Amino acid sequence: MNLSPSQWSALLPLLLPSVGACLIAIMSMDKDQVTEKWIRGVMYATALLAVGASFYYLTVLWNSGGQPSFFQLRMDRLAQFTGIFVLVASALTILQGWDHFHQEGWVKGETLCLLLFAVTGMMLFASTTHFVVLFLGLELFSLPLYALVGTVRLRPESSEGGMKYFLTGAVASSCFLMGGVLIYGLSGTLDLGTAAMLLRAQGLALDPLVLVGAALLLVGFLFKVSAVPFHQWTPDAYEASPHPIAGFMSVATKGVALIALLRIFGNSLTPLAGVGARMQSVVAVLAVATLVLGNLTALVQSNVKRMLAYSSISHAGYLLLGFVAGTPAAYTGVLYYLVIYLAMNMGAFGLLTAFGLVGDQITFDDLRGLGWKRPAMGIAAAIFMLSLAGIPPMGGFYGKYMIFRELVATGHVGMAILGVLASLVSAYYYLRFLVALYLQAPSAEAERLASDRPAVHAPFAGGTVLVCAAIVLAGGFLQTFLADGFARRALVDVAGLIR
Amino acid sequence: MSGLDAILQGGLQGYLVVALLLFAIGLATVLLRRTLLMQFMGVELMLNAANVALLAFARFRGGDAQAMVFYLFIIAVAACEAAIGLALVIGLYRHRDTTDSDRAASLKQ
Amino acid sequence: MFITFALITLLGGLAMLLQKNVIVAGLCMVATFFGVAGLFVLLANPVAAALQLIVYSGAIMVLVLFVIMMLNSHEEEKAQSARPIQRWVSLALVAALALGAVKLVLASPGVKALALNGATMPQAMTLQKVGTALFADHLLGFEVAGLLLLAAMIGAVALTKRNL
Amino acid sequence: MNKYYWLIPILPLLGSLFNGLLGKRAGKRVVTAVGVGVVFVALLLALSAFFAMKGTADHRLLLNYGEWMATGSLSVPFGLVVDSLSGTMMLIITGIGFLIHLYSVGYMHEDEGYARFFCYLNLFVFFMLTLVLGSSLVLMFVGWEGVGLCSYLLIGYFFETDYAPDAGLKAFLTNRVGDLGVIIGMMVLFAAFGTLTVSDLLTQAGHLAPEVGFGVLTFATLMLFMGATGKSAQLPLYLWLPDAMAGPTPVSALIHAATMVTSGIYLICRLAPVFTLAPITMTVVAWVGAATALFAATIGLVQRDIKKVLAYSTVSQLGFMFLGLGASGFAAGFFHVFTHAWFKALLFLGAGSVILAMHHEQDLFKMGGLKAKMPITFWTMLIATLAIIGFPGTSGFASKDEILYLAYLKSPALWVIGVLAACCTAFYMLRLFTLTFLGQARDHHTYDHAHESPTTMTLPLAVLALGTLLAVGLGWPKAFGGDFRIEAWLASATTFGQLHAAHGEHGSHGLAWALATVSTVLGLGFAAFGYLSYKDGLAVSEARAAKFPFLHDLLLNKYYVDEGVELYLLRPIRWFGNVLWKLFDVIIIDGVGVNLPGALTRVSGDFTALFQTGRVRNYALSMALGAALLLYVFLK
Amino acid sequence: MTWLNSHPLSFLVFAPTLLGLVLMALPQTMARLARMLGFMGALAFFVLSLAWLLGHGAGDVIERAPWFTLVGLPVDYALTVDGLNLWLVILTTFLVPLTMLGTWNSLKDRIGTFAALFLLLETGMLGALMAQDLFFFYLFWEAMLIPMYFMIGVWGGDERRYAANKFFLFTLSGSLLWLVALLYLANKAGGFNPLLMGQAASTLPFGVQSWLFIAFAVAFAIKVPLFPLHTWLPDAHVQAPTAGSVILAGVLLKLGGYGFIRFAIPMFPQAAMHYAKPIALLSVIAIIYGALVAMVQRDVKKLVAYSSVSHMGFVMLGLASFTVIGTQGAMLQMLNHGISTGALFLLVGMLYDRAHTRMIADFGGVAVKMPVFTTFFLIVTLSSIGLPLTNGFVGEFWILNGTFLSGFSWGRLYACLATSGVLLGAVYMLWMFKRVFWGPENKDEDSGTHHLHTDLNAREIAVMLPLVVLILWMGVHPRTFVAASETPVTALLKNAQAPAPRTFLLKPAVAAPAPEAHAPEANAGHAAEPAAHEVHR
Repeated sequence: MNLSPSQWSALLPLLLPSVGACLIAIMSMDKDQVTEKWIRGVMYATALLAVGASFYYLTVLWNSGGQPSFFQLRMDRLAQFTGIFVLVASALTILQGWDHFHQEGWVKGETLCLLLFAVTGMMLFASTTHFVVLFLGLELFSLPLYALVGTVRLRPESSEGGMKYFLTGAVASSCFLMGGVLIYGLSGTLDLGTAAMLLRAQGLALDPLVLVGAALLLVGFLFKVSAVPFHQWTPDAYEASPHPIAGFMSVATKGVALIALLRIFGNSLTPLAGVGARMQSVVAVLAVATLVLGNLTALVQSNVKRMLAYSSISHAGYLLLGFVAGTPAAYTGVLYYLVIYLAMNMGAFGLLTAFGLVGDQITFDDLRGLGWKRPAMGIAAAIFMLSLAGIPPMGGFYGKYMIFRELVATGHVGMAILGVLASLVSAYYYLRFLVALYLQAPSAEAERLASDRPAVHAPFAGGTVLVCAAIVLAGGFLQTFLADGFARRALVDVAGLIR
Repeated sequence: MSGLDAILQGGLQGYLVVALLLFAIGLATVLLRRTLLMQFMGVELMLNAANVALLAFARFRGGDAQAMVFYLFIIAVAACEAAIGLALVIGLYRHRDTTDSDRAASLKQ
Repeated sequence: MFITFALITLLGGLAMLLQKNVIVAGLCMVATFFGVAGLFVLLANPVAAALQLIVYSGAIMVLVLFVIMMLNSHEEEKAQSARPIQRWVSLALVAALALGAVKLVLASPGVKALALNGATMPQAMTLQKVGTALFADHLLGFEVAGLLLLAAMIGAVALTKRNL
Repeated sequence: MNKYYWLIPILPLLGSLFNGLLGKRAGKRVVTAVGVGVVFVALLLALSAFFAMKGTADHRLLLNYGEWMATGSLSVPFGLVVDSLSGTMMLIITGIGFLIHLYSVGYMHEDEGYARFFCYLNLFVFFMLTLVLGSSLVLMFVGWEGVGLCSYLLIGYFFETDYAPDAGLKAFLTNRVGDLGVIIGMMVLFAAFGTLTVSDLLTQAGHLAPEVGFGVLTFATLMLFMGATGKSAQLPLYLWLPDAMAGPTPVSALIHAATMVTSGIYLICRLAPVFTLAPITMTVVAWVGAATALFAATIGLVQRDIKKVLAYSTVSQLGFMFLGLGASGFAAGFFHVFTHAWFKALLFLGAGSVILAMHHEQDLFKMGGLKAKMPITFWTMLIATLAIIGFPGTSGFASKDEILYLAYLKSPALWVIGVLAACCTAFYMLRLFTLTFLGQARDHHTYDHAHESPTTMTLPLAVLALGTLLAVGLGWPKAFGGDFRIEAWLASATTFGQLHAAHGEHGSHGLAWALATVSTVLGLGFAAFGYLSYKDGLAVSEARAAKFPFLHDLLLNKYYVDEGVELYLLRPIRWFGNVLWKLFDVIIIDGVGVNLPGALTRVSGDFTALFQTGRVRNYALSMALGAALLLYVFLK
Repeated sequence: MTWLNSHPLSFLVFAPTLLGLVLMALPQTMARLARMLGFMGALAFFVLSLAWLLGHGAGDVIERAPWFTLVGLPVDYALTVDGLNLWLVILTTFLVPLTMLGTWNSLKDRIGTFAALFLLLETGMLGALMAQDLFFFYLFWEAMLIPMYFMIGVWGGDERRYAANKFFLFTLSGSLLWLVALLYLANKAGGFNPLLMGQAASTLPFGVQSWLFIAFAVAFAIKVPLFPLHTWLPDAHVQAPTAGSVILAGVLLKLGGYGFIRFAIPMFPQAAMHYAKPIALLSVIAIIYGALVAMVQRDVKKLVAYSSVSHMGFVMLGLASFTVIGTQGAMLQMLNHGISTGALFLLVGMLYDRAHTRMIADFGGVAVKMPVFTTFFLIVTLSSIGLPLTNGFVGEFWILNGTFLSGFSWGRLYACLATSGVLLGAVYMLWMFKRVFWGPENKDEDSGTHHLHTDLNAREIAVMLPLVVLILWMGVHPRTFVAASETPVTALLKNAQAPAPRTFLLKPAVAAPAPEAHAPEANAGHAAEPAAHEVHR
C-alpha cells in the first residue's frame, strides 16, 4: 500500500514527533546527560524541532485547505485544529520543562520522548473514527502520561500520583474497550461511523448492548475530560507531576478528549438518535455536578496546584455545558474556549516555574508579594486569573459568553444561571491567587529564605508565560479571528461534521 | 433456543455472559483488594473479558479477521500496561515500602 | 465442554479475587487464562488460544509473579481500617452489574439474531488470514502498536532504572 | 431707579463675602465701613423702593431677574416683590438691622472674630431680605433656610466654648423640623396651583370659592404653620430660642427678637388669602399662639439670666402675634411684629449694654442699682419696658389690645389666656427692670467697674426708643378713636383681592373699651406687684419661692421640657440608629445576607473536599458508580 | 488629526488606558514622574472633553461602527455622548485629575502604579458611560472592577482585602446574573443594540419582561447602591484610599442610576412602571435608613459612606417617580452627589493625612487649628444637607416635587416620608461637624486634633475651590447642568407612557386673570390629563 505525496505530507505531522521521540531516546542513552549540558540542549532542541516541523506541516495543510483521509485517519480540519492545539501545548511544555527540570535537578531525555509519544497519540486519538486506532491512540497518549506523572522519582508523591492515575486510567480504558467491542459485535465493523449507520439500518439503534457500549465509550471520554465523578485522579496526578506536565495534561488531555467526544458522539454516532439524546442528558447532569463540585472544592484548597487542578475540573464543566447546548455555535464556543484555556492554564502552570517554585507543596503563601517582585509575571498572572474567572476583556470571558449564550438560546436558562454562579464562586479563589501575589506582604522568614536562595532564572518559562498572556489578551480583542477564522472553520469546513 | 440453555450450550450469549462476568470480577478485584498487584491483575482480567467478547463476536461473524487483529493489539496494550503499571508499583514500593494502595494516600483533599 | 472452560475461567477469577496470598492469586489468574484459552479453542480460534497462553500466561503473568517475588509482599497487609462502606457498596454494585449483564445479554435482540445466523458458519481462524488483515488493512495500527511498545518500554525504564 | 433694587439683598451679600474672604487682612476699620455701609446703602435703596412701591397703583412692585430652577412644569424665577407687607418688613430689617450693625461695632470691638461676625451679620441681612422680598415660595424658602443657617452660625459664634455649639445645632435642627413642613406645604401648593410664585398663588387662591380644596389647603397651611412654629419658636418647637441667647447680644436683638423669629408671622401674612381659606388652621394657629404666650410667660417669671428672661418674653410675644393671626387679624399680628421689633430690639440692646457694663455678667441677681451708672440705658429700657407691658398709650398697648380684642371675638377663652400671659409679662418685665436698675447693687465688685456704653451703642438705643414711641402712630386701634391705619395699608397684601373680607368689624367700641380696661388694669396691677416684690432685694421672692417649692422648681426648670425631649425623643432615636447599624445592617443584612452565603459555600467546599480521600479504591468506586449512573440513564 | 476629529470619544475613552500602560511600564524609580505625567494627562483629557463636548453644542456626538460578530450576534462599537450622559462624562474627566491632585501626597509607595490604575479606571468609567451597545457596555462595566479592586486592595486600610473582595464579588454577582438576562434578550433581538433589544423585549410576555427587568435592576441597584444591597459600600469606602473613595462615590455609584435611565427603564417601560413602587419604597427606606445609620457612626468616612446611601436613595426615588421633574432632579442629584460627596471624601482624606485618625471622638475644636479647612468643610457640608443656593437643594427639591406629583398612588406619601431625609441629613452632618470642628480644642496627647499643625496648603485649596464654585453654581443656575437632559428625559417618559402627573384640581370660582408665563403649563396639565381630574381625598 503506497501513499500519495499529499497523504504523506498529511501523515508527516504525526510521524515527526514520534521520530523525534526515537531520536531523543537514542540520545538519552548517554549515561551522564546530567553533566553534559550540550546533550540536554540538543535533546530539547530536537524535541522543539520535531514539534515545530510537525506544526509547520500542519499549518501548510491547514492553509492548503486539504482534508485528506487515508488508512483509518481523517486529517480533516478538526484533526488539524487538534494537532495545532496539541503541538502548541507541547512546545510550551518543552520550554517550561527546560527551566522546571533544571530547577528540580532532574533533566531526563525520557521525559521529552514520552511527551512526544503522547503528542502523537493525542493527534491520532482525535483524528479517527476507527475504534482500533482510537483505542491505540488513547493508550499511546495515556501510557506515557502515566509514566510522566511519576517521572520525577525524587519525590515520593510522584509515583503515588502516577499509580493512582494509572489504575483509574486502566479501569477507564478497559471500559472504553469493552464498549467498543460491544458496538463492534452488534454492528460487525470497527469503524464507529459505519457501525452507527449499520446499526440504524438493522434497527438495532436501541439494542440494550449498543446502549451499554455507547455508555462505556462515554465513560472513557469523560474520564479523560475529568468530569465528576471520573475526576478524582486529577488533583493527585497534577500535584504529583512536574508543573509543565501538569499543565500539559490539564490542557491537552482535556482538549483532545473533548474533541474526540465531539467527533464521535457529536458526529459519528449521530445516526443513533437515542444515543445522542441520552449523551446530552447525562452530560447535562455531570456538567452541573462538575461545576458545583469542582468550584466548591477549589475554594478550600491551600495548595496552588490542587487549586488549579480543581479549577481545570470546573472548566471541564463549562466545556461540557457546550455539549449540552449542542449547537454549532456552542461547539465553536467550546473550541474557542479550548484555545484560550490552553493559554490560560499553560500560563498559570508556567507561572509556578517562572517563579521558581519547586517542591512538593506550593501554597498560596509561597506566592506572597511575588507580583511586585516580578512585575511582568505579576501582570501576566492577573491576566490569567481574571481570564479564568471570566472577567472581560480577557479571552476567557468570550468562551463563557458563547457557551452560555447558546445554553440560553437552547432554553437551558437554569443551567446558564448555575454556570454564572459557579464562575462567581470561582472568581473568589482566582482572586485569592492575586491577593497572594499583590495584596499580601511575604512573611519575614519567607523573605529570609528567598534571600539565601539563588535568584530565580527561568527565561523560557517566563517567555512562555508572556506568550500565553498575549494569547489570552488576543482572545479578548481579536475574538472574531480566533472564533470564526480558527475554531469555526475547524468545525464547519469539515464535510457534514456538524449536522 | 431460549435464554438459559443458550448460555449453557455455549451460544454467543454464553460467551458474552462469561465475558461480562469476568469483567465484573476484574472490577470487583480493583474495588475490593488493597494490594496494588491484585488490583493490577483485576485490570488485566477486565481486558481479558473484552478479549473474550471480541473473539466470540468474531466467531459468530464468520471468523472476522479484523477482530483478530484488534485482539493482537489489545494483547500488546495489555503488555504495555503491565510494563508501566509494574514499574509504577515498584517505584512506589521503593519510596513507601508497601504495595497497599490504601497506605499510599498522602495526596488527598 | 463450554461449561467446563467457562467454569474454569470464572472460578479462577473468583478464586483470585478471594485469595489472600498474592502468589496463589496469581496462579489462579493463570488458571483463568487457561480457561479463556480453552474458550478460544471452542470459538474455533486456535491462534488466539495460542497467543493467550504464550503472551498472557507466559509473559505477563510471569512478569507479575516476578515482581511479586521481588517485592516480597506475598501476604496482603493488614488493613489500616475496615472500610465496610467501600466493601458493601462495591459488592452490591458488582453484583448488580453482573446480573444486569446477564439480563441484557438475554434481552438483546441483536445478539439473538447473531447467535442464530453465526452459529451455522464455522470457520477456523488461520494465521494467514490474520496476517493479511494485519498488514493490508491495519498497517497504521501496527505502526502505532510498535510505538506503543517502545513508549511503554522507555516509560518503564524511566520509572525504574536505578542510576539514571 | 428700579433697575438697582436687586442690590437691596445683594449688597449685604457682597459685604458678607468681602468680610469673609478679605476681612481678616483688611482690618477692623474697613470691615466696619463695609459691614455697616452696605446695610446703610441697602436701607437707602429700600426706602426709595418703598416709596416707588407706594407710588404704584396696586401698591406692588414686581421685579424679575430671570429663571432659577425650571424643569418640567415647575418654574422658579429669581424675582423680588415689594408690596405694602414686604416693603414694611424690608424697612424694619434694613432699618433696625442698620442700627444693630452700628451697635455691634461697639459691642464686638474687642472680639478677634470681628470680621467673621460682620460677615455672618451681613449674610443674615441678605437672607432675611431674600425671605421677605422673594417673589416665589421657593425663593422665600431660600431666605427661610438661610436665616436659619446664619442664626446657627451666629449662635455658635463662640464655637470654642462648649455650650454655644450645642445651642447652634439645636437651633438649626429644630428649625429644620419646621422646614420639613414648609417643603411639604410647598409641594402640596404646587400640586394644587401648579405654581409657587406668590402673586399667582394668591391670585388663584383669591378666586377660589371658600369650600373648594378645603382639605388640601388645610393640610398645606398646617404644614406651613409647622414651619412657622419652628422659625418663630412656638410650641412645640420653641425650645431653641432660649438657648439661642448663647450668641452675642446684638444677634439676639436682631435675629432672635426683631426679625428672623417674626418670619413665621410674615409667612402667614404673606399667604393670608390661602390661610383664610383654611379656618381650621386659623383656629390651630390662634390656640397654639395663645398657649405659647402663656407658657413662655410663666417660665419667664423665674429666670435669672437677663437674656433668658427676654428670650422667653420674645417667645410669648410671638405667641401673641400668632394669636392675632389666628383670630384673622393679620394686620394686628403684623402690627405687633412691627412694634415688638422696636421695643424688643431695644430691650436686648439695653440688656447688652448692661451685660457689657457688668463684664459679661448676665445674672439678674448679681445686678442692681445700675440706674445711676448708666442713665441712657436706664431711660431707654424704661420706655421699652412700658411698651412691652402695654402701658396705655405705648405702641405695645395699641398692638396687644387689638390682638386681645380680636381674640375675644374669636373665643373668650383665648382672651382670658392672652390676658393671663400679659399679666405674667408685666410681672417679669418689672422684675427684670427692678432687679437691674433699681434697688442697690448686689455685686459691688462688678458694680464699681460698671459704666455707660460708648456712643455707637447708646445712639441706637436712643433711636430705637424713639421708634418705640412713634410706632404707635401707625395703628392706634379704632376702638380708641384711632384709625387702625396699618390694616388698610396692609390690605392690599393680606386680602389679596379676595372676594370675602378677612374678617368683619363686628363687636363694638364699648366691648373693646371694657376688654382693654380690664386687661390694662390687670396688667398694671401685676406690674406693680412685680415692682414691689423686688424693689428691695430678693428676700420676698425667695420666701415666695420657698412657699411653692414645686411650682417654682417646675418653672425654673422650664417644665423639664428639654430633659423630656432628650430622654424620650433624642435618646430613642440614637438608640434606634445604633440598632439599625449594629444589628440590622451588620448582623442581619451583611451577616445573614452576604457573609453567610459565603461561609456556607466554604463549608460545603470543605465537605466536598472530604470525598478526595486519597485512596485509589474510592476513586475507582466513584468511577464505577458514575458508570452505573450512565448505564442507568442510557438503558432507561 | 482628522482621526481625532472624527473619533473624539474613542480618544477620550482609550487615551487614558494608553497613558496608563505607559506609566505602568515606567520603573519604580520614576514613580514621581509617572504621577506627574498621569496628572497632566488626566488634566488634558478634561480640557479636551470640555472643548469637544461643550464646544460641540446641543447635538449628540455619536460613533457607531460594527465591531465584531461572534458566531451570529453582531456587536457594535458604539459610543455616544448625549443629553443623558454629557455631564456625567465631564464630571468623570473632571474628578479624575482633581482627585489626583487632591491626594498628591497621601500615598507613599507605588504611586506610579496607582496613577496608572487610576487612568485605566477612567477608561472603564468613560466607556461605560458612553457605550451604546449593551455588550460593549458590559465589557466596560466589568472591566471597571479590576483597577478599583487593586486600588482598594493594595492601597487600602487594614481590612482592605476583605473590602476589595467584597466589592468585587458583590458587584460581580449582580452583573453575572444580569449577563444571563442580557444573553436571553440578545438571542431574542439578534443583537445587543438597546433599541432592538427594547423592541424585542416589548414583544415578550410581561412575566418574562419583568424577570429581565429585575435582572437589570438588581445589577444596577447594587452599584447605586439601593437599600438592601448596599453593605459593600461602607466597607469599600472606608477601606479604600481617599482617591478610591472619591471616584467610587463620585462616578461609580452614578453608573447604577445611569444604567437605569439609559437602559433599564427605556427597554422595559411596563415592567419598570410595574416595579416603580417597590423601587421607590426601597429608596425611601434607603434615605431614612442610611441617614439614621450614618447618624450613629463613629468614623467620619463611614458616616459619609452611609450618607451616600441616603443621597443615592433620592436619586432612585426621582427615577421611580416617572415625572420629568423627578427624573431631572435625579439627573442633577447624581451630579450633586458626585461633587459634594467627592469633596467630602477629599476633605476627610486631607484631615486623615494630618491626624492619621478618622474617629469623631478623636477630634474637637479643629476650627481653631484649621480655619480655612473648616470653612471648606462647612460649605460642602451645607451642600450635602441641601441648603438652598447650594446644589443639594435643587436636586432634592425637584425629586421631592416630582415624586409628589407622580402619577402613582404612592407618590404623595413617599414624597412626604422622603422629606424627613432632609432633616436627618442635617442631623448627622451638622452633629458630626459640631463634634469635630467646634467645641473646646481636644487637648489630649494622642487625639487627632493634637496632630493638626498645618492648615490647607495652596494645592489643597486649589483642589477645593473648583468644587465649591461648582457647588454654588449648580445651586444658583442648575439649568447649565440639566438643560441638556430635559429633552431626552421628556421623550423617554413619553415613550414609556409614564402616568400623567396627579395634581389637585382647584376650580376658581371666577376665572383667574391670565397667569404668567409658567402658569399655562400647569393649567394645560390640568386640562390635558385625565388623572388630574380626581380631587384629593
